[in-house]
Amino acid sequence: MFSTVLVANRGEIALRVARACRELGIRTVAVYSTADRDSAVVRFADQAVHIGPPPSRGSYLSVPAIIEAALQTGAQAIHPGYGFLSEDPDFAEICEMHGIVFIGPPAPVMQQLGDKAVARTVMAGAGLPVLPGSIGALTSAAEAKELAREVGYPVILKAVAGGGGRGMAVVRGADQLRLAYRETQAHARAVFGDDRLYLERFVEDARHVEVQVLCDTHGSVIHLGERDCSVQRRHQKLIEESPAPGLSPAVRDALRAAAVRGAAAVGFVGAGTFEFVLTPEHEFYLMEINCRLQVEHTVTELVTGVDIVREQITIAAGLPLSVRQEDVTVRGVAIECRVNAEDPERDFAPAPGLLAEFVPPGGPFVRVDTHAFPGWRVGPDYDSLLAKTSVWAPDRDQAIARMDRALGEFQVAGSGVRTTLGFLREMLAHPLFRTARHTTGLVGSRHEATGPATEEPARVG
Amino acid sequence: MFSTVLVANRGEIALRVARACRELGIRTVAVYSTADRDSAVVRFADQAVHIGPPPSRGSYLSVPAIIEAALQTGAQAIHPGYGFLSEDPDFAEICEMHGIVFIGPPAPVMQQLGDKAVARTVMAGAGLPVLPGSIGALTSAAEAKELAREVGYPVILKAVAGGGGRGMAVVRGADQLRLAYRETQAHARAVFGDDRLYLERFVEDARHVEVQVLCDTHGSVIHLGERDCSVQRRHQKLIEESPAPGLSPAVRDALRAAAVRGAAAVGFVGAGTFEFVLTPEHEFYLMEINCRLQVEHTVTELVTGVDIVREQITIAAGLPLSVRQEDVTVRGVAIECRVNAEDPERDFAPAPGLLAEFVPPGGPFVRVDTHAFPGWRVGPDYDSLLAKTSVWAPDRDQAIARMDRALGEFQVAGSGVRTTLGFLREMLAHPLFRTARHTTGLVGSRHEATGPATEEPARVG
Amino acid sequence: MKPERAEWERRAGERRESDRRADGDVDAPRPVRPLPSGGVALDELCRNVVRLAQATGAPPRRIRLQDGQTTVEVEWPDPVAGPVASVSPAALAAAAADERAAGPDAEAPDALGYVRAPMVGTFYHASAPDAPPFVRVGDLVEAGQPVGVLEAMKMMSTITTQTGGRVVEILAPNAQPVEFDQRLIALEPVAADEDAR
Amino acid sequence: MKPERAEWERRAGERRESDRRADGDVDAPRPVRPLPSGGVALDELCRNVVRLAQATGAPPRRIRLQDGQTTVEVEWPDPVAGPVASVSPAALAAAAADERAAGPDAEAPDALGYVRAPMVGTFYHASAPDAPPFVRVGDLVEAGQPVGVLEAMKMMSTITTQTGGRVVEILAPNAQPVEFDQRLIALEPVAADEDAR
Repeated sequence: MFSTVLVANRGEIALRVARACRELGIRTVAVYSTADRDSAVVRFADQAVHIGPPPSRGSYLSVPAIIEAALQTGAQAIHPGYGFLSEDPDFAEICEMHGIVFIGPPAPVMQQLGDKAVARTVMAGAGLPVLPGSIGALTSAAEAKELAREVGYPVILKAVAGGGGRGMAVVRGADQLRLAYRETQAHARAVFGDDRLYLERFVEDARHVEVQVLCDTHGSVIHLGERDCSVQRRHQKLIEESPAPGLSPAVRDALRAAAVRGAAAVGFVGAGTFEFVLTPEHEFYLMEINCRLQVEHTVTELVTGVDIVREQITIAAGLPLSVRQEDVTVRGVAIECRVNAEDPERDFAPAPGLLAEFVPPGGPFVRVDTHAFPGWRVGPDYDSLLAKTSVWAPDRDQAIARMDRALGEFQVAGSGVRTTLGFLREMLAHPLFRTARHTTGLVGSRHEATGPATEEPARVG
Repeated sequence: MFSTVLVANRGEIALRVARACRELGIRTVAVYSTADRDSAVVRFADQAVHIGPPPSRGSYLSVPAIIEAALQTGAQAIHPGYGFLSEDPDFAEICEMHGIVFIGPPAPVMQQLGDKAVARTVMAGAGLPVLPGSIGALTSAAEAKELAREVGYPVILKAVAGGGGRGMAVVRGADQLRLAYRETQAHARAVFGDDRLYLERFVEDARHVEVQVLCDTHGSVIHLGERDCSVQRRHQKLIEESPAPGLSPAVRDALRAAAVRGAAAVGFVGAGTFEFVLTPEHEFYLMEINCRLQVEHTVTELVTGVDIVREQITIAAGLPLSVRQEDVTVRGVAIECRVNAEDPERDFAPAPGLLAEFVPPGGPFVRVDTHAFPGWRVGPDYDSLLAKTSVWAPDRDQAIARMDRALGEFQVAGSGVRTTLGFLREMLAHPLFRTARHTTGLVGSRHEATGPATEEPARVG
Repeated sequence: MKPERAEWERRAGERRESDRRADGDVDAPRPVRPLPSGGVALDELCRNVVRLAQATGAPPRRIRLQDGQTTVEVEWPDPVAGPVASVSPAALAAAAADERAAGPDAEAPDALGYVRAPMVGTFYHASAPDAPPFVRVGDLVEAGQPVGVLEAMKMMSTITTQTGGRVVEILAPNAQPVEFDQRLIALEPVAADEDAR
Repeated sequence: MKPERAEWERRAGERRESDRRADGDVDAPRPVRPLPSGGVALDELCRNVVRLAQATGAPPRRIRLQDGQTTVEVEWPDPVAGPVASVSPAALAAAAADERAAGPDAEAPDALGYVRAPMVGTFYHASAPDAPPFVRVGDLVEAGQPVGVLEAMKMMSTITTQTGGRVVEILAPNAQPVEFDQRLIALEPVAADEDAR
């Protein structure tokens, strides 16, 4: 086992990873930008290194700074969290070159799955269902148009290098295709530095269901059940739950089996997520594969009892999985709500500020993952995730009631600070959500095109 | 189901009960003394009634004030929490007289089990193992001496009306008996208003193991596994866990069966606990039966997934248990640590004060039950319980590591405030505890006689 | 849902209100703990605080000085509650909210005395539904005089005033529930000579 | 267990230290440690706060000073509700953000200038183990002059000073790791005529 691990991230996930390390008896090194000098993980970690200025390209995205910090502090491994460098195969390779273990899938696997067009092709080859669409990247708008005609409208254009809900546009008719192609291409070039696109049929009224997999270096490939993440706003997940409600045993088993088959096919190692679109007829198609920890891993942990971050670390250290597939049982229902420092009244604009009051909920079957504390200043430099509130209950109704109770007692106040707490409670109370008949259109922004280009990688999962 | 429930308690347990009510859709009424006017449950509840001054005899122990508050607010039921009036059969009867449901066992059952000498006799009759000792209450020191000679020293003298670790004295030889008798009698008279005593053989190096039972009004009697509560200081529990470590399946089954048999024998209804002393040879003997929620119910909830407070309420409303015995599975290991506002350096003297900083731990598999928050003033009027930290893990070693991590990140500061956080971590690190070979003597105060007489009922369970 | 949340906010308001009260409703610094050997430190502190207040135009809210075993902690009232010369709209709104949430007992310290409820119960103005009330506004009462009845657990107990004075207001309505320590009747002190008349 | 806890406490100490810096010293010189006594510390603090307040026109919200056994903590009321009408919350927030962003060595502008590490790496005083150091204490340097080398990811980059002056101290030892923005070399400004000599 590693004696020192560097956590190359910030916010709640950096603390989450550092906690897992502490419980494993591993010394933790935090890295921080100037904006995060007083952050929770800096307080918590055994050592902390100041790696750069607030803009993440000079700090959390700076490969040299992070590698140097790892070398200086004797870290044998780096956990990248989610976002930032977590799915960057170059970073994984550079870690390896310096004798540092990258806690994640092997670089070639990330390379392959990071190219969404390649991933689509590989997975179709492994027998996973993919939506009708392009094989490999498109070469021109004309090709796209021709293909769309074959596939049938609506279609969705996606950046090959995209993911996490960014770099995509739904096209409803041939007359819109050329413009959408140009715009999405420009967006992809600006954000990902790669303007290649691919095209798929677009499913209306779809649900987003994803399967968590764990793979060790000894050939074990298991799933930890699935999550429903259909409550989204502009492709950003807001509420997630496990298991996915209302699936027949046959569909559930098929989903899980598909993910395990796909993971085995590419030689996946570590924790990954197979994201599927589920049609109203409960047919499912692969959307993309994430080579990292997801934000919403907590709900899977609550129903299975498996500590996913711990498994990531022990897998990277060469140990076998702590559980076999037959040991994994899904008990009850878990829900996660992302409490963001955003103002729902102002189109969810970030609402940063100094937290004068911050009392998270507690009590039975409530878990809170947060880096915030009274006196913490929610800054404008990074994403607006303030706290993840997760609950467990024997059934879905009780879990919803418990989440509503928990969100109701969450006290956050500070000059300028607004949160999505009230909005989340409205979503929980929505009849479609309560009866598990909701789709990604619930929040009412499904048909919107790509969001504004921002510097930060979106934290969809 | 009730539409309004009054919570006749304070502190973390009042909040715990109010949370359960909220999740059940029940309106909650808090009652508070002047000292608790800004308390968490007063904030949380739908309504709050000021019932008396800080001394609990005029507020939390004032039957008229609580009944009046219930009548004023239209409460159909009262949850008494633990301590205070929770095991008072007179209170239960008065509730009934006023058409209010007392959430707890029927008054006659409480009456019977509250008299420890009677309970001993009744349970022996039901076939539960009891330690050799007196049948019924002692009538004189001479009788005690005669009986002690038969039973063999050491023996323990206990107040018939006692419980919760108070009103008892270990006697190691005949020469000490008369004095111990007089002192314990005086103590019992002062604290319980009942100076009757009984006597049992005292087991050295014992463990304290207790079984949680749930009984509904439809004849179902089930157990939720057992807890080990051997880490005690002066008979006050500090660390509890479930399941009890190191028991053979045969002993575990016998313990659980005994509790179920005992509960059925007395017509128990609600949540109760059968406390046993476990000898180094893993023989067990009944100590006492608690007719209320225990402080440490959280660990049972974490391993079974059963919300015990919710069951208490639904049982009182006449509903059947939500689970059958065969549905109850104990998964993993849960540990609870009681974080008290006490100064371990000064013999655990209460260390109240204003909480300038209060950041409880969070993250994976950590549950915190607390009424404290930044700005809350820990007062001198009540017991010193500040927060219960509970963790779950697949096995005991991981649970201990997790608890140590959680306690390590718990930040409490304030002028005058000291906590047992560091002391608890020392206990967790103790080789005897780590290897589950600890007994109630671990903290080193086992041989001490009764603690000082204080106004508040001790919150041992 | 809605009433629950409204209630929650009301309670939060109450808490702020009582925080304010707990912080001290006087202008003078309030030493929380006396110092064994900290007289000099306190002296020093106060002298410096005066300088600070003069320099900034506002007294601090809290000062704490600790040296080894010695701690001095001083708190000032929140300016919302204090005599604020130039009041901002935000402060006014906050003050109004406090007042709304504060309930019947949150009045400024005044010259009045109060008869308070000795316990939770139902307050009656008269000994029977058809009997005249014990007191009316304007009445002069003497210490020990019955002024109402409290019913708790079906038991009636007479409430007497501990001080004499003129009844200014009957604060708790007839036959309505009251909480512990709730103000029932407001009394205005009466000068000794007037009292004697 | 033990080292972990010790480490934790060390960090807690560090945190307080950095809180103090972040909260307290915007403009005033940081008190030189160790502080002889609480009284002197307080004197020092207050003197500096007076200057600070006069300079900024608004009192800080909180100041805490700790040195060994000595802690001084001062909080001012939230200016939003207080009598300080001239300062908007937005301005305060901006000021606080500036403060926060100022970095680890956000000390009061003193007379010295600093060459800082542009990134995490290893700092070398000389271009090779047997080469003479780029600069020594007492040397006069010009803007743009090389003063050291930083190695990061096996790449050597020359560090040059952006301002001229006299080298007062080499703060980072040779061949040791440095963090982003860490002070490497302290420079004393030199009068133009002296510089010209």
